[in-house]
Amino acid sequence: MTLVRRGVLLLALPVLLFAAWWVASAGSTDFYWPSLSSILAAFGRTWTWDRVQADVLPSLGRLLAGYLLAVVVGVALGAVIGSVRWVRALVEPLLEFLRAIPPPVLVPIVILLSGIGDRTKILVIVSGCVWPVLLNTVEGVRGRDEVLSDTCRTYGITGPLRLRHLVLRAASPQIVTGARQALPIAIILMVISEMMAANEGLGFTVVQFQRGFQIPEMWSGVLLLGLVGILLSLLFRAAERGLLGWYHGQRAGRREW
Amino acid sequence: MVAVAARAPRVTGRPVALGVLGLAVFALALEVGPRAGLVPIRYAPPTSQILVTLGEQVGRSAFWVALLDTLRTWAEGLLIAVVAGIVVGVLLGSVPFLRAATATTVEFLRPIPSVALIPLVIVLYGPTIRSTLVLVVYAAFWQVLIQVMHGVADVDPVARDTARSYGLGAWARIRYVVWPTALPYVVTGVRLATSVALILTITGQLVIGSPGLGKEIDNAQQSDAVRVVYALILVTGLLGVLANLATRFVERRVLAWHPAIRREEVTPA
Amino acid sequence: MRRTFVALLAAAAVLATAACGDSSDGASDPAPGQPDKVNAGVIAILDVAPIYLGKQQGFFSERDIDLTLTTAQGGAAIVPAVLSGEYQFGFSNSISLLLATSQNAGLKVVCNGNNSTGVDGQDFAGLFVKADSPIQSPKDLAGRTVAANTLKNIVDTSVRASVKKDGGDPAAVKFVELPFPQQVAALDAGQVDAIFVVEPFQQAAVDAGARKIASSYVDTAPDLTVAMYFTSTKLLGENPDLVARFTEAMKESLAYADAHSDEVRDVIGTYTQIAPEVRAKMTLPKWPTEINTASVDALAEAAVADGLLTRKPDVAGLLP
Amino acid sequence: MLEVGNLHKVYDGHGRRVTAVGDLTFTVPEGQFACVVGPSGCGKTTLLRVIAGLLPATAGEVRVRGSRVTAPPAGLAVVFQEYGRSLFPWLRVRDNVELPLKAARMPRARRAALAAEALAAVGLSDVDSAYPWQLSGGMQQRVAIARAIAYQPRVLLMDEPFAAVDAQTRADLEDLIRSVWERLGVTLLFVTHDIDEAVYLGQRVIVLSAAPTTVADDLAIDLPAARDQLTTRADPRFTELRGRIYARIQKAKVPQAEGTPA
Repeated sequence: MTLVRRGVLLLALPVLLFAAWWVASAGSTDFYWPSLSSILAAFGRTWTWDRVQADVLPSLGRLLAGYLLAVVVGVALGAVIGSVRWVRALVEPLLEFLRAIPPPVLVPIVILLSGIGDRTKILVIVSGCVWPVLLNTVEGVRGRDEVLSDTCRTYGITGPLRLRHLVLRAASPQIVTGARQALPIAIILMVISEMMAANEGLGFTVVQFQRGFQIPEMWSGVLLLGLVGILLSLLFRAAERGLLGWYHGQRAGRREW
Repeated sequence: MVAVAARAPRVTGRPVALGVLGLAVFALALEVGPRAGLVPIRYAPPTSQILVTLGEQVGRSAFWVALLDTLRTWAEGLLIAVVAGIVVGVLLGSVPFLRAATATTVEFLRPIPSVALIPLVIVLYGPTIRSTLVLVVYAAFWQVLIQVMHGVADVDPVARDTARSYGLGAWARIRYVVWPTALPYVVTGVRLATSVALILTITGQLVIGSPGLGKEIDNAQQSDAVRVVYALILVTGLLGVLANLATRFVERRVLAWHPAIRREEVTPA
Repeated sequence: MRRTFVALLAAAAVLATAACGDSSDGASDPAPGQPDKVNAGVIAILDVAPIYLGKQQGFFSERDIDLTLTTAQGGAAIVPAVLSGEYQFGFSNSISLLLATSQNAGLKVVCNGNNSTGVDGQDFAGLFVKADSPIQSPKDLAGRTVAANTLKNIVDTSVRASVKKDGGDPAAVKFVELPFPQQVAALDAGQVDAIFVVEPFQQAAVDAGARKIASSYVDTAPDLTVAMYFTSTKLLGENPDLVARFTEAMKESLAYADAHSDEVRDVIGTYTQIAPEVRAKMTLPKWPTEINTASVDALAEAAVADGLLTRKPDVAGLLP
Repeated sequence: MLEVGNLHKVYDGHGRRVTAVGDLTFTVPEGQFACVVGPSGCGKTTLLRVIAGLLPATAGEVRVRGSRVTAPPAGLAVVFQEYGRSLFPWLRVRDNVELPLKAARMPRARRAALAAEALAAVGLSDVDSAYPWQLSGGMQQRVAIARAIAYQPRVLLMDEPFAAVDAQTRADLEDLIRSVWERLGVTLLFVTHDIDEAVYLGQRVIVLSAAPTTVADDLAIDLPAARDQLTTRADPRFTELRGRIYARIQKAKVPQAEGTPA
């Protein structure tokens, strides 16, 4: 496929959609459906650099802290639960129950336990993101290759070396799947944790615009939220390519034979 | 990423007892914690009080109406998401041109958090079931679509060529080659979609106010009825567990022939 | 036309979802002789007891109005629903309505909602601090944090009024947003220095031993109109008769509620989960039939002074 | 040296009791190249896994260099049939070979030397920085063999190592393992289903019966020590030995009157 054709294919539909939205909302007088042009104008006006510093960066900081903490906790617990059979039997039903509780419902409880500062918002993010990572790690650790674990036993590979190479690296494709599933949840919880107990943040600002009936600004916030989501998923894809280079190579390799 | 059907735990005597023990210890901790003053009892009622309140709630007709609204929103949203996800997934997955043309759009819309849709749905449908339905469908749809596209992409070229060489038409190829290969992915997609759908259902009701358990929880919060809040949270948790058991049951039934499940039975203890 | 325009946009924005576009169940034009099907958006708090009582007493059905009451999250969900025609009437606090008018959202108040009791220390809402807190009166709040259920809204405006009235510097008070249900616990745990709660949370604060240092609604303006019922200018233009009938029924409900506080306490039990013993002890707001225009004006000025609004909105245009 | 005494192994999974090994007794003296061959499904792999300490015996015992085997013994290496799955896909070839030495806390310089020497021995010096999945099946098995060599075992177990490679690669690997055995002087137990391979490689061939497995035959291979694919396989003695083992296995395949189903 020539470069031009691929370029057209990649951009055609998004541009088309954007244009459709622009035309459809051009002359809109509806209070809650401002024209796309006024939204974009509001975007420039609202998201100045100092507002980004005041609201967007703290939100992203909390998002990152919560997300990374959730991954670390999820992998650590997952490795233990996946390796020790009776531990898995003991905690699995409990985990299924805790996983099923929608995180937004937990926000008041987390506020009760840890106050109203950033720590609470980070804990809310962790409370939602830890599950996909944990459960996928358990699956990854449980599903490791028999022959590889026999090899380790035969060659006396135990302890930290075994943990790193057999337990974690073997499970890494599954762990990454869990981490990818956790990303959108982190964004959602970032916003929801700011809807309930905050005085700054991206989610908080969007809600404030909505309550203050500043509709174009509100839509610009929603647009920014979407862009943040896209940016984070691109960053994740890059990190994944680095982390799982070997895995993609292996799968592609196997396909050619 | 091959998300092959998760291995369903084999339920034999001992692990079940351990599992129940795990839950019992957790319940006991929630009973002792507040009474011992670790947490202010006024805002974190012990398990016994929660269960008593749950008993009262079950007596209220409004509870059952809310439960039915929740189940209906959840089931309806899940059904639309699964059907749409499979149809669009197979379509985009098998036609290379379509897949390439829509790749960026899928990547553009997918990461947009469904929460960003809340202002949109409120304007469109207000605090009605349909608002939360849109949220649920939006979030659950991507889970199914991505898995189905993975599944269709995972079709072994050798199998596809064999089918073509035996003159199987497009529809027959989908029926006998694409579908069986994609099935484990579809099932994984449905399993993921089920849990996401429940979470978005309750969240939508909580934040927008569409009728259902989520709204009952918010209503209880606004009425400072702390025990009712915890009782209803317990119900949402139980709903999640039941949903998970149901999807695992369906998974074992539908994928009985699949190696991941089959290998599960053959390997000696 | 607008309906199809909105549905088209939804389809574009929500590309992959099958947004079922069958016509929404707004108020269809009633066949002659049939009562008007009316949907009103309210919040499940005690302020709206009169409309529930009015429906119970049949004040609306007498006037050919088949009223359905739907509870929503807050003003943020009700206003758009009224503007889009999903609801015909809504309930919202005065500041939100002033904010909406300043953005010319096309809203029109139809009648009064509820007022403060006007009696200092005996209002249905109050500013509380911990029993052993050094803060004795509102002016001591300078440099302290106060919890408000929504920022840049009626609560922080009223608390600033209390601080000003007590000779303190309102700008020095720091507000943090915290929903009512979490405020008493946050005060107990010392995460905030003061909280402003309405019933039934005022009872929770009293039970927790908190000390009331001001009734900010009373300080803001005498007999302050805290909230009002409203409709969209569109509906008012298309069906003034329906609006008039609704207003009459609403006024009758307000008068009835003001006179029958026991029935009010019972009806509150039907649409909230507030425990009976709490309902019995709660201080009820006042439900005068006429809007206290002076108080709404005072609120508008306070909102401009506190920076919620750049310039004073057309209060007369908003009120009936 | 390797002693197997009255080894008995039964699998009972899901209410089905399968007797994988009936009653096996044999000894492999120090430095001997012993092959084990038998009908498919006669528990060859189970035998090897029990000797390697990966699987507990139901009855009887295994002794490696005098000490009883309850867990994978030191100084014993195994080369598995599924070479692709026994290598770490996220480690380069060099690191795969070095990992067991790292686990034995060997200093870095010594590890590197041993790994380089082992890779040279199997002719893979130039691909040491590649990933296993970038190599062909034969080359991957060479990496597994190199890993075993670098480990400097006293006993080497090989479980049908060349079953999954094409015929030409198999011939090269057979000659490679012969030369490695001669150089290391290691005691080697080579399990295979290919009778020709057993006779070509081994100093001795142990023939197993169908399940429940017992030793059906145990014969010495008196072919000349220097073996090569052409002359050795053309030697009439080779064909005679091969014919005898083949007949013995056909007879063993017929289930005895009262035997449990295979």
